[in-house]
Amino acid sequence: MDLTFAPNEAQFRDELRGWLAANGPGPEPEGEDAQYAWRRDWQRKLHEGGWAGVHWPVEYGGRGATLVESAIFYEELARSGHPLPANVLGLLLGGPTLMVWGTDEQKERYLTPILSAEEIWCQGFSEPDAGSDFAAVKTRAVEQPDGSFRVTGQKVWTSGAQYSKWCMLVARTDSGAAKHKGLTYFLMDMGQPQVQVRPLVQITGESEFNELFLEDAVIPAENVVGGVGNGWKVALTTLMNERAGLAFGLQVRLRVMIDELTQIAAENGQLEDPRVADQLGELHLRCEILRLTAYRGLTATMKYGQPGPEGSLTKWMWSETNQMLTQFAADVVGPEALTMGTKWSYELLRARGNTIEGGTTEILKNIVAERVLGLPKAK
Amino acid sequence: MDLTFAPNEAQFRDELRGWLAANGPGPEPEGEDAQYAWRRDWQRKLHEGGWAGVHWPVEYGGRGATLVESAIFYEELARSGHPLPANVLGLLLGGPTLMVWGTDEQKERYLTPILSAEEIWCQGFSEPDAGSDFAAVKTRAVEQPDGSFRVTGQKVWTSGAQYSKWCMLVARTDSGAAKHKGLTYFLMDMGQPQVQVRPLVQITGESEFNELFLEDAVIPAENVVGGVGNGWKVALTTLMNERAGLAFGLQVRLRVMIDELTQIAAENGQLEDPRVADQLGELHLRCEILRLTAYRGLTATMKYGQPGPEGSLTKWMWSETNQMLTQFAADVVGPEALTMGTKWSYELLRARGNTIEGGTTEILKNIVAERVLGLPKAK
Amino acid sequence: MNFDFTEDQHEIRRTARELLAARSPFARVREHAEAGTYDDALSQELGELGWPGIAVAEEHGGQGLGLVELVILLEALGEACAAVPLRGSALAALFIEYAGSSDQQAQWLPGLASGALRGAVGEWSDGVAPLVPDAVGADVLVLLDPDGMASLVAAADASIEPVNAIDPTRRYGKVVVADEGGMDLLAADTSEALRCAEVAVAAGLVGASQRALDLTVAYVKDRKQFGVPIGSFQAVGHKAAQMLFDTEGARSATLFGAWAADADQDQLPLAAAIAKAAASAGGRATTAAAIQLHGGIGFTWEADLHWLYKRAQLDAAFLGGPGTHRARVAALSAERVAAAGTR
Amino acid sequence: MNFDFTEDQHEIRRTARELLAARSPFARVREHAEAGTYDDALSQELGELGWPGIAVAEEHGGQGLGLVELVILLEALGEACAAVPLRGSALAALFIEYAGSSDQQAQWLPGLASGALRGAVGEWSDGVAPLVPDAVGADVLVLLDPDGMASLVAAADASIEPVNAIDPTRRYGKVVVADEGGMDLLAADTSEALRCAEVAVAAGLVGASQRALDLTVAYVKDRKQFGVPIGSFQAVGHKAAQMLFDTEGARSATLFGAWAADADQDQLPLAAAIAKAAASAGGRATTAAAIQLHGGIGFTWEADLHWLYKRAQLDAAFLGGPGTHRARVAALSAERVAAAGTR
Repeated sequence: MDLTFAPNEAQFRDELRGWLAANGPGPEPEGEDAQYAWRRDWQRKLHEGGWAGVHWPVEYGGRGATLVESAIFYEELARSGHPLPANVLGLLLGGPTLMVWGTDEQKERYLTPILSAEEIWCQGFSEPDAGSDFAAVKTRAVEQPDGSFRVTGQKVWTSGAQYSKWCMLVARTDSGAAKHKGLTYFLMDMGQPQVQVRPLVQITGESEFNELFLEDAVIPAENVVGGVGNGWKVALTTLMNERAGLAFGLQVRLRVMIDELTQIAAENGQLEDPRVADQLGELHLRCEILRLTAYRGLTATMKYGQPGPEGSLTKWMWSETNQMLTQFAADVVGPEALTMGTKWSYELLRARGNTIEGGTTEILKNIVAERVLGLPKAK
Repeated sequence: MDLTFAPNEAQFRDELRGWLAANGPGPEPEGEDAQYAWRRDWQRKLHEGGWAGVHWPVEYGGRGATLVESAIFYEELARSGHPLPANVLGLLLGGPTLMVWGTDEQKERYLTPILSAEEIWCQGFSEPDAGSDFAAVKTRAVEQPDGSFRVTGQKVWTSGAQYSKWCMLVARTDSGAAKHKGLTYFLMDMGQPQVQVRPLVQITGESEFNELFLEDAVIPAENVVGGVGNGWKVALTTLMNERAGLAFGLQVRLRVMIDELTQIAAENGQLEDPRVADQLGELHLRCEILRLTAYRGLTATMKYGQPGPEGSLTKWMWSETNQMLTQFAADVVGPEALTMGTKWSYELLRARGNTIEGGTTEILKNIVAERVLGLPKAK
Repeated sequence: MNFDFTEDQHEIRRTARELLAARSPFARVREHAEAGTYDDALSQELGELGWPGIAVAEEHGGQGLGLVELVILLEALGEACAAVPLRGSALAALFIEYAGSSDQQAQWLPGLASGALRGAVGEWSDGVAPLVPDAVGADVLVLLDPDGMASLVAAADASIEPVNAIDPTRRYGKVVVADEGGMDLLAADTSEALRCAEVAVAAGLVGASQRALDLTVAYVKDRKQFGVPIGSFQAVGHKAAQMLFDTEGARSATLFGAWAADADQDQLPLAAAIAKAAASAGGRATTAAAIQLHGGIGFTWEADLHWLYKRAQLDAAFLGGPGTHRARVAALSAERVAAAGTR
Repeated sequence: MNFDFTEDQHEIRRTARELLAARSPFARVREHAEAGTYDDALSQELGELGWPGIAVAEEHGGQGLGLVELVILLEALGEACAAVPLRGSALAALFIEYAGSSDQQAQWLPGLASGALRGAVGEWSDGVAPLVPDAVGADVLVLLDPDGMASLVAAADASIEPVNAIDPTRRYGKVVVADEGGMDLLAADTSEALRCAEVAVAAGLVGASQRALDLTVAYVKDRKQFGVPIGSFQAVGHKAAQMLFDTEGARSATLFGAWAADADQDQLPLAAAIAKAAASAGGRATTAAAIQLHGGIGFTWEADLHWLYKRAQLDAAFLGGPGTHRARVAALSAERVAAAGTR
């Protein structure tokens, strides 16, 4: 047991910290399109510095970092205040999924442009009537005589769709097969008129997410990943990767905010109020436990292979704590936190999505009950 | 809207308060049997004073009190610190059930001895494998050629069984009929050797409850209540009555304890700690809301007839608040609250049963979701 | 002991809810929230119906009814999330009527009662009231300082700068009074008015909670996942049950507070603190739960739930949040316990 | 960064759990709890295995291992709810080793480490320590006053009156020291020992939580209602998931605290406060939830859950409850934030 960074890890951290201090994306511009371009440039810079695919194997152009180093990467990135790279879904989900399921040709073709942010990736799993329920996916892909597919249907909660070249799409290729069977995982070219993107405005007023409307969208045969009818398994690989890396960044982001709120409370004298201190104490405690539990999960992953369903625990813990923090900030910060355009008001509103996106807390608790505790499937 | 007592209600309260001040059960003896006898004597005294069946119609020997007066009765009884009468199940559940479903002969035979505590009643609904699930009742009653029944099976959570003359028993008379059908409601004589009573010791060390072992227990035909095969409906009447009256007494008991804890905190200086004040504030608030909601429920009952499933809300609120109170008391009172034989340690342990007995909180939430909100039956 | 409304009160409630359902559906609320305007047509209609002055004495041009009636209207307005500045006028009128001089009453009450003038009440310290609901467009402002003193100032004597609060269904303003000579301290004790105002704000929160619950119940009966309505999942049903619990608890407390203001003022201070604490915590919790139970769609601008959530956030903080009022409940209860004597 | 135990630590954990599963099933715990005795045979066996002295330096007759190893044993003992006074001896040894004079160390440590002597640590003020775990039968007592000073007293110089705590699996005592001349103030700073003791107590709570969870998971898989195992109800499954959440969170914090004590003492104060706060709140919550999820049977004396619940209540309060430690977390974090400079 060694709960501090080993020398190589500390060296990695120091090197990265130095690089992040010397390099950054520059000031954030106004407007969503400009912000996206800014994050894309930032990824190019990360890529040039060798920091884009830290957890990718060297053979695929990555840094071959260990899991701990990868965690450190997201921690330090969050601590630096710099944004996530633009192609975060390609880096965290798309690339690793291809590494497991892709053909050599697919790896050759797709991996490098993910790293360089030349081609942005998005994810087309959710549908309006299949929020948490994969088995209910209705989007249909019909095989054509030439082996290509024509896809029709609707997807939702697709972030970055308007900037993406490729969509990781799950569609039904066999409507006769029951439930999870009959699904196939595709890479769909977003640059065709048969794919329409409509932004979904959130309660914050921003649109991080989109709806996709597909009408006879064309996907060539070679863009099937992992074989026709195997989509459920391939998608699971993507989902398993989803929660691992980002957790460390989110936890540091939470830590930064809790520290900031502590400082505000200290400055305005509220820290003297034992009720305020009690709440802050609880937040600090939860955030630290989140960090430790995430690292415990890493150790388990290193020992037993695949990231396990324990990731559900950290996502659940983080989202609940972030909601607690932002609501509490409304009391501590006062009117500013209830005024549009301020950091705290944005966080207060945005936090409501945390317990929904990437698996609702209800679904995560089901997962914990069934897969970690082994209880019978919920009725 | 008149949220204070009307003149007749105030008069009822004052008269009762005067009577309770002048009359009481005397000091509580040691030992469970002696305590039971003491509560039986106390009920006789209440009966002589005309206070035993306050909510019973005058024609059945009651006082014919309104619902509000009946609520006042339980509030004042709790406030006086005097115990509940020994035959509380007969008074609250057995008598009212007979009034709805009993034959004239049954009313004639049973009601008066309930009031006078001459015959104590207990309730035999739950079974080891049918805690919250009536449909799973396994105890079987087999009709004999002479029309009587022989009953075999096991019941559990029967309070006061060792002191009871009659048991309100639900047993299966038709094993062919599905689920709730095929149940019959009986009055079973407890004074036969075919009925064995075994006390169940609770985590407090006391035994309020018992298991009943029935082996060919005899019930004559005239002891069927509401007709053979109609047991589910008759039992529902009993259950609907269960939560109405006692809520007022429980709420006052809670109020007395919160006030006492407030005084302790004031005396030992902890009230100065805003965290302690915050918790006490929450407890006072919940207790007052409980009182108000219970009275709102009474108004609704008076207007719409039957006590409604809103009773589930007050039971849930009370049990949760009582657990919060007793756990908090462990912090405020300190070692005394963790030492056997003290009031606060008893309450701390006993409170754990509150969210289980008389319908677990989980079942109560199901009832609220289904019957109050009209959501589809929980899967 | 009777929690039932009188026939007249039932009628007021029925009429108010029907009117607002017809005149202020979410489409209308959205239109005004997105434009940053009040619904003036609705405001005028409500003024003609006498709503702003329902609790103002008849001698001042009001309807001379009580806080119970005002609470009925404010709950309905909260339920509709209506984009009208009525609450500001009603609250200002409460202060002026309870604590103003007869000159002040004569000057402001008839206009506030008829809807011809508009009022606002705000929390003020060190010369600034940073976030005053209904301030933009108000004619008269009542500013409460942290010590419980209230001052009256005509809008003409103050600077009112619009502020975009996260709640876009009301027009908020930052109020600065450069020359405090233009302010009149309300002479009489304002604590009763403040208690009434707390109950009035609680009523709007109860309305928002109720609407959040109703929308959620309808949605979860309809929405299917895994082949069944999501309302059949215990995780959903129990959360909805908790919403009911929070809504009904706060409603009991608010009705009691309003009744106490009208009929038994000794009970008002504690009742108001309980009402505001319960409705504030309940309003935050129920509107957040509604978003959660709607899943992804609940987090969209399109879904209308956010009007309720955002308004609940502002109303929960206004005139003291849950913590402030729990502390008052504790203090008042401790006084009562001490007065009741030894244990 | 590696959360895994060493092979030796894994071995200690495996052995400890197997031994206790064999020697101290609930039937045995019950026997001693009901008789009001300790399990002397088990105590003796554990002494022979060197458990009480696992963290005591070899020069004092211990095994010279660290707090991590002690925490592994104490978690296992908490899981078994074993009726042995080992924790008292281990805690007393911590104080004497960290802060005692070499005479005190020589006098007490070898005996405590071998199990030949027994110790206890208690909270003391105004001359009385009202509820000291493991006090009955102890040879030496360490008494902590509210200012953080610790004194050592031989049992012979104190009056120890047995107290029936609600936890019958330990023998508690009320300790009064009539002649304070018989007490020796521990000369060195005891804060580190106290922090270690907090982590050690947290470990027992984590063990109790784990056992409560395991019993509950087994029960709800088996117990049927409405024709299906109750574990398939979300209300049950989600509550069990919350138990896991509380147990694992407290375990992460406790392991970190123990590691900090052994390897990075700068991190110990905050880590210990977090561990004790999380394990105390978690221990109360999980053992209560276990009773709830067992339904009626969980509330019976027969069901064994109450041993865990009652012990969790005592351990949660011992050396400061959740609130006390949350306040420390806040204070230490505020210091860290202030030291890190401006935002």
